[in-house]
Amino acid sequence: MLQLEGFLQALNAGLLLGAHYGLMCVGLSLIFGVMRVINFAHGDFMMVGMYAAFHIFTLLGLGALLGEGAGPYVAALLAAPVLFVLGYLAQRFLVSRVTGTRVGNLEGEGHYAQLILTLGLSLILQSGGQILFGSVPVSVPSELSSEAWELEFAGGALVVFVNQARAWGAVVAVAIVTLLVLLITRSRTGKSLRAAADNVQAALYMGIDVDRAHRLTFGLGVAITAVAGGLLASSYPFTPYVGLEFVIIMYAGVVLGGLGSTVGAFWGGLLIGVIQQCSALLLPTQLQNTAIFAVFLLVVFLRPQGLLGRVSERT
Amino acid sequence: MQGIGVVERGTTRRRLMAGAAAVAGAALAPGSGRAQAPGTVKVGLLVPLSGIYARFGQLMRMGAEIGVRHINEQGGVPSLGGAKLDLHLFDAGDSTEKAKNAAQRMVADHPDLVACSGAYLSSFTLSATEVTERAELPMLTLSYSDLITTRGFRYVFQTSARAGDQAKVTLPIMLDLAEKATGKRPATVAILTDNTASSLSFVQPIREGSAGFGVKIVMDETFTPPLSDATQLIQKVRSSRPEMLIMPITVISDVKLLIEKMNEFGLGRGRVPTIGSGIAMAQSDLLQNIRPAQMEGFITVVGNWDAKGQDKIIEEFKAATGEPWMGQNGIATYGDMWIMRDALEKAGKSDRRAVAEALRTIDITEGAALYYPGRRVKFDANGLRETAGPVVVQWQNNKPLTVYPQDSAMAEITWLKR
Amino acid sequence: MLEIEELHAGYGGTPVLKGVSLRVGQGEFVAVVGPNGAGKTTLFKAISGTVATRSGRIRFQGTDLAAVPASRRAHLGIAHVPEGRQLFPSLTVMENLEMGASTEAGRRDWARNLDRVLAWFPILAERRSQLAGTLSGGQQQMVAVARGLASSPHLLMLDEPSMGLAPAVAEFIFERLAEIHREAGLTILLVEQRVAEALESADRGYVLEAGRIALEGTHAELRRDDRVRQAYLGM
Amino acid sequence: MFRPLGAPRILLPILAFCAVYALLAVTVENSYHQLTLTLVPVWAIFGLSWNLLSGMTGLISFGHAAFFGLGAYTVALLFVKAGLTPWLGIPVAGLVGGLSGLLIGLPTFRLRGHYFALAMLAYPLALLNVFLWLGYQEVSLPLMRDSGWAFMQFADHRVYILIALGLLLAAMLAMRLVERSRYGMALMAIKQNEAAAEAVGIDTRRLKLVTIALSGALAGAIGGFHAVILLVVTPEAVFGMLISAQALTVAMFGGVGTVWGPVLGALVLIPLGETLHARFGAVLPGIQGVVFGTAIIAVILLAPEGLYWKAADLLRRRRAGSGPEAVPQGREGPAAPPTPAARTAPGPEAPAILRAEGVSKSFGGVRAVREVSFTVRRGEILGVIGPNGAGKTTLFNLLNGFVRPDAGRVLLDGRDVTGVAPNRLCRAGVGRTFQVVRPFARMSVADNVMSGAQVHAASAEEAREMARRAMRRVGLGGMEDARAGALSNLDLRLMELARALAGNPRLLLLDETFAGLGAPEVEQLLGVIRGVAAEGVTVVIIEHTLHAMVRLVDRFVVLDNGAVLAEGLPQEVTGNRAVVEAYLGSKWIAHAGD
Repeated sequence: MLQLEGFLQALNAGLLLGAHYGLMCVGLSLIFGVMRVINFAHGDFMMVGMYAAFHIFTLLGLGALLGEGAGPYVAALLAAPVLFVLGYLAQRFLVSRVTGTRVGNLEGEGHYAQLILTLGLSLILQSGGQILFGSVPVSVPSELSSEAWELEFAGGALVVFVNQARAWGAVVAVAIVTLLVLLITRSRTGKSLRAAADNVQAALYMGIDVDRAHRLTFGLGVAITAVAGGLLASSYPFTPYVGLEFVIIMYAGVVLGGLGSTVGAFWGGLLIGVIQQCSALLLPTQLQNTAIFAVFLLVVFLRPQGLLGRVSERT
Repeated sequence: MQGIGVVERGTTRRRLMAGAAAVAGAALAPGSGRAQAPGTVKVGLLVPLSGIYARFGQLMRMGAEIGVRHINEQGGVPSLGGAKLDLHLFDAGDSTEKAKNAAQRMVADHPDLVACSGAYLSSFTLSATEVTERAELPMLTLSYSDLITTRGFRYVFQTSARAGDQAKVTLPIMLDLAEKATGKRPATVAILTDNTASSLSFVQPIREGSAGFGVKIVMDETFTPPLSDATQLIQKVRSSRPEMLIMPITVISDVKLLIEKMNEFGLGRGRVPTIGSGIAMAQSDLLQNIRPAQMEGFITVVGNWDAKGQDKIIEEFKAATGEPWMGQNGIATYGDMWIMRDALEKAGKSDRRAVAEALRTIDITEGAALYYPGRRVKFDANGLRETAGPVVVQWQNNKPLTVYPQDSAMAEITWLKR
Repeated sequence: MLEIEELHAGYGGTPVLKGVSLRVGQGEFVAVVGPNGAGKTTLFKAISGTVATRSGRIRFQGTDLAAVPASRRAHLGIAHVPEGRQLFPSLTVMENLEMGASTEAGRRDWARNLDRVLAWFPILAERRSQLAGTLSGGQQQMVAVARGLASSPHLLMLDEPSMGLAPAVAEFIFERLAEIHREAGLTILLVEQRVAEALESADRGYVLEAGRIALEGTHAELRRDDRVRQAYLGM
Repeated sequence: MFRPLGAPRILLPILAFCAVYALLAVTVENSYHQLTLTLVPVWAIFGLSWNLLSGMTGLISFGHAAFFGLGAYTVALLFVKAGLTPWLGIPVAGLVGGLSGLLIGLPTFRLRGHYFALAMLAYPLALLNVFLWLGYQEVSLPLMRDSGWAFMQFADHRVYILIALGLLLAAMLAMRLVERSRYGMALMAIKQNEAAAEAVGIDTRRLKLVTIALSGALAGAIGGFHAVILLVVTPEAVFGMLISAQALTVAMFGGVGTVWGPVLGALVLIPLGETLHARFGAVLPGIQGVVFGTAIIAVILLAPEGLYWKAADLLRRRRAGSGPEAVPQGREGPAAPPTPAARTAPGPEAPAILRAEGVSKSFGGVRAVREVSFTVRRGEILGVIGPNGAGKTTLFNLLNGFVRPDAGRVLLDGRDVTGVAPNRLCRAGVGRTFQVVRPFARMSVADNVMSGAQVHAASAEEAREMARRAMRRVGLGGMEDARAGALSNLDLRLMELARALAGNPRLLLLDETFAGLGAPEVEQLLGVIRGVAAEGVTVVIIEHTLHAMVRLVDRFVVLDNGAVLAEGLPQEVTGNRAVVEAYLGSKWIAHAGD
């Protein structure tokens, strides 16, 4: 009974956390899918998103206005437009110079330049973050972060605690992923993003402004991950250097789901959350991240296109 | 601060290469053009000021700067004609390589430094002391790692008790206290620790000697920080039902996750008496991240803390920094400045070897000694402060207060009854 | 409608087009034929802006295209149906057509265009929600042509629409093209390897060889030309 | 650039650089500057190690810290646990790095592109957690006061600089030799086009494994040396993501795929980072990172391929503008070789060299090749023609092993070679060219051609000689030193042909060799191919149009829609109604009587 309880508890924690990871991964995957850019700075953009949520919460007095229950979620959502603009500008002035149609003649199709550029960007965001935000860890105050719904089974012999902050966060994450999927499958803009991802040249022939599509994508990808960061910001103290802790998870999730598959990235992230939390049932807790990498490598070797990826990468 | 912190200068200019133009504006740092006054003695502080550990370095810097100001206001070093201390800061950054580079920079560019303090993280201290040892520059440190004073070094002086020793001293005290409060001596203990070097050294004597302490370990979990979720760890605590939990944690985010999860599971606020190690569980930063009420009753064992009789300094520190209390990092570097002063006073000359020799032979219970638990400064042959014992801090009424040792205690320790 | 003067273009260090001049009049159907690697596809790419022009001029309805970025050229009324179809494989047939209608005119005339292309290619109505990547080659080509038409173009450029298709399917496509040209009065520029079909439907033709126009004339003239017969059959 | 190994022009700059560096280093008194001067070669070597794998094969590794960290721990643990001096520990670290390279490479080379890069990321991070779990949070190398030299602990830090520099010199020379060797050529070939590399007989999988092992060994050794410098080893400091990033950064900043890239990168970035840190770290913590990041971005926007290539391109442009030396050397003679000995087409009785029997292949439901059977006779020139999309290239891929048929067999000299790897077929005497020629633009023609000779030659010398001979056979004699990027279309085709010929194949598969050529150029190439055939090489050539082919080939196989439509002598085929229809359409036939 105790073991079952432990398993259910770990599964529940894994699913809730995994939904947050999934949302993060979706943002990164969107950028990768459309632009084929490995964004090393993605975790740092998320960090900026977390600070944006924190300062929005404090400056707008959301705690007093909406309470510490709903306030943090509103703050997380409001961080999205801020980060969208930041991502849009970063793409417009920096990343676009080493991506898209300009890099045809470069060695490795500009991948080298993209990597270095986003590494530089990552450094600037981290260090600039320290100057702007300081190095004291902060988190968005939430009255839910230590509240749980206690689900009793077997007449109270088995209790599963469902953390309220994480549960609502997971609900928001799923809602956003759903909205995003609707956006990219139903709206004209979303379809043109997918078209640009499928075939840049053909998209140009259709009169789709691919550069604009890339700016939108980068902004949107960064904003989505920022919301995920904002959701975590109430249960996870962060500093300007927090990005590094999550960017690995994001890469693993995106590859697991299949590079370029938006929905796949969500499942990838969710799976990582579950593996991370459940691995401790079998392995030493210290190796929970090793377990992620092991499963990651295993899946990649057995199914190189990822769980939901298409058979071949675009050439 | 008041401009006491003087940045390095001189040779650095030559090193400025490609970045020179871009950073020219920032180069006009306060104090950088000031010549060293004749009656000053240079001391160093090597701590992380940038990167992931910057916060701790900032607190240490604050303490040291106030220490230097107090010393200089109170007449500097009398035996050197009232020479003033001149504090130089070095950024140990966020990696052992950067810490070592900074140490090398410190000894190379400042041959007239007589002593230094640092470097917060024990791995940084380990790599930095490799440099200071070879340069014969005495270095004071509060790092807990056992390795620091077991390498046969002669120029490193550890002011706090090593983590393993802290546990050995603390555990029986805690067990007695529990017995006194509840009438029953705890028989079961759970261990939940991160795998940083200091946490592991803290739990090691408990793991090895649980029988000697008369307790049984019912759960023993080690995790790699930072955690992303504490659910399954606390679930294990919940299902093993220990009478006492040993939980040394070093990362703030882990403290929040674990403590909040304990409260969520109904194990917080002393329901499961919890003893940590290190400052993460008592740092002022927690106030920005967790409701202090949730911390009530938690105990942590540290190397140094705000103590009885230091009210004036603490008040001044609080006023100058806006911090709610001083804490280990502030008080330790403050004290280190005083140790340096007392050693200089004893040495009678501004020379690093002489200062080191003075440190090896110093034995005082006044002056600097007031800022350390045990109230005595005397180092053994390995450089470990002999009377260094643990300081026990407990959250009471939303503040971490020193409850042990007796002569430092600002409050009575309490043991919440289950 | 389209005037090209002394066009030089290429990739990286290698020139491909070495001074091509060509005209397409309003309502004309013009074919360009030539061997692989002669520069036919490069010519199209230069017109739609994905290959840089080194020198020379391209004017479309009086506008010098040099100043128009690639993504705006479709909006001027140029529809490029690229070699190898180049559909958006992860989009459905309808979505591909919708992407074709990204231009202002295409959106305005969406309903009319859709009716028209579904009338010309009825199979697409059946396959409307199938992913374009899973269609057969012939169906894909129909989507590609229909996608081009969905933008309400003034000029339809087709790059080897018969490539890889069975003769019967290719013939079907050519018949449709002729029909479209007739019914809609659309100006068409076609690059083709199936010389006869191309010249049959076209009013005029050009022979492009090694980056230069080797020959031009009406379809009758070209069909009778020995060089064409020799070049394309080795007769 | 086409010179034997050890030529002063290649080695002198490296020796000069190291000499200057050493002179500079011994005059530096400041121990901090000495440390920085030690770290520059350390990170340069780490960058070189990354460059060997990623720069030369194009497989980007995000996980080089795995090797570095294992090396560091090897030295530290051997020292602490077994008292082994780093003098021996570092070579062992290299060994450990090399072995781990093999172990990591074996599964990971199944992945390509981004998947490879991201999978590599997982190894050091998994190892980081494992070393924490093992309890090696902090491993400190003991101070040996009395026997410093024996344990690589020197009072004078300049000794460290000299050791690091010695290692760098060795690494640079080794890398330069590798670059110039057949092995290096093969790596280049893989980077350019793995398929083409297979086709010239390179066992790409084995070679990649050797490379990752060498790269891992170098990274392991330098990781071990770094442990000696730092004296403390922690998992974060050696397996951390920033360590992997460091390798990427110095190499990409300086220039990928060249010996000088990582060296330049380290020379600029390490002192810059240190200076910024020293100057501003304590003043406005964080500003050093902002400036450093900005500097990196600024340089990469100006020189997206790194400093070295930017400088090299600028230099070449300037030289091209002023000096006469840039003008490519003239050919030795006319492009076409002297009129070949007359050859007669082998008759139907000639033995088969290659046979396809009922070969079929589908891709995602599309039947690209359907039950194709035909025979290539020894010594003949066979043309495979068909309209675009008829399945010609797929057929070639089936014939030389790139693609395994769904059904049917391929026989070489009567032996079943269905699905045999292209590199092995190449060794068995099958050469091949590709439709799209992708030369190493910055390399000389001779170096490009050499990649085709190297597996068949016993030494680099021999490979060079074979390349030279192949170039003469196609009429490129005297063009050895020309840059491949500056070649005309025809010369590129000839170079591709020479590359396939360099391995002295018995059977040559040519894929659309005439594409994009004008009539006079086609004539020239026809002559070359006839010459090759006259020497006894069997030639199968794919073409899209018929016109030049009718004058070249002995026999035709006509493909349409993936199946054989007709087979026979040129005049039979051109007169075949079905062929004419497939090419020109039924309308042509209708008008044929006009």
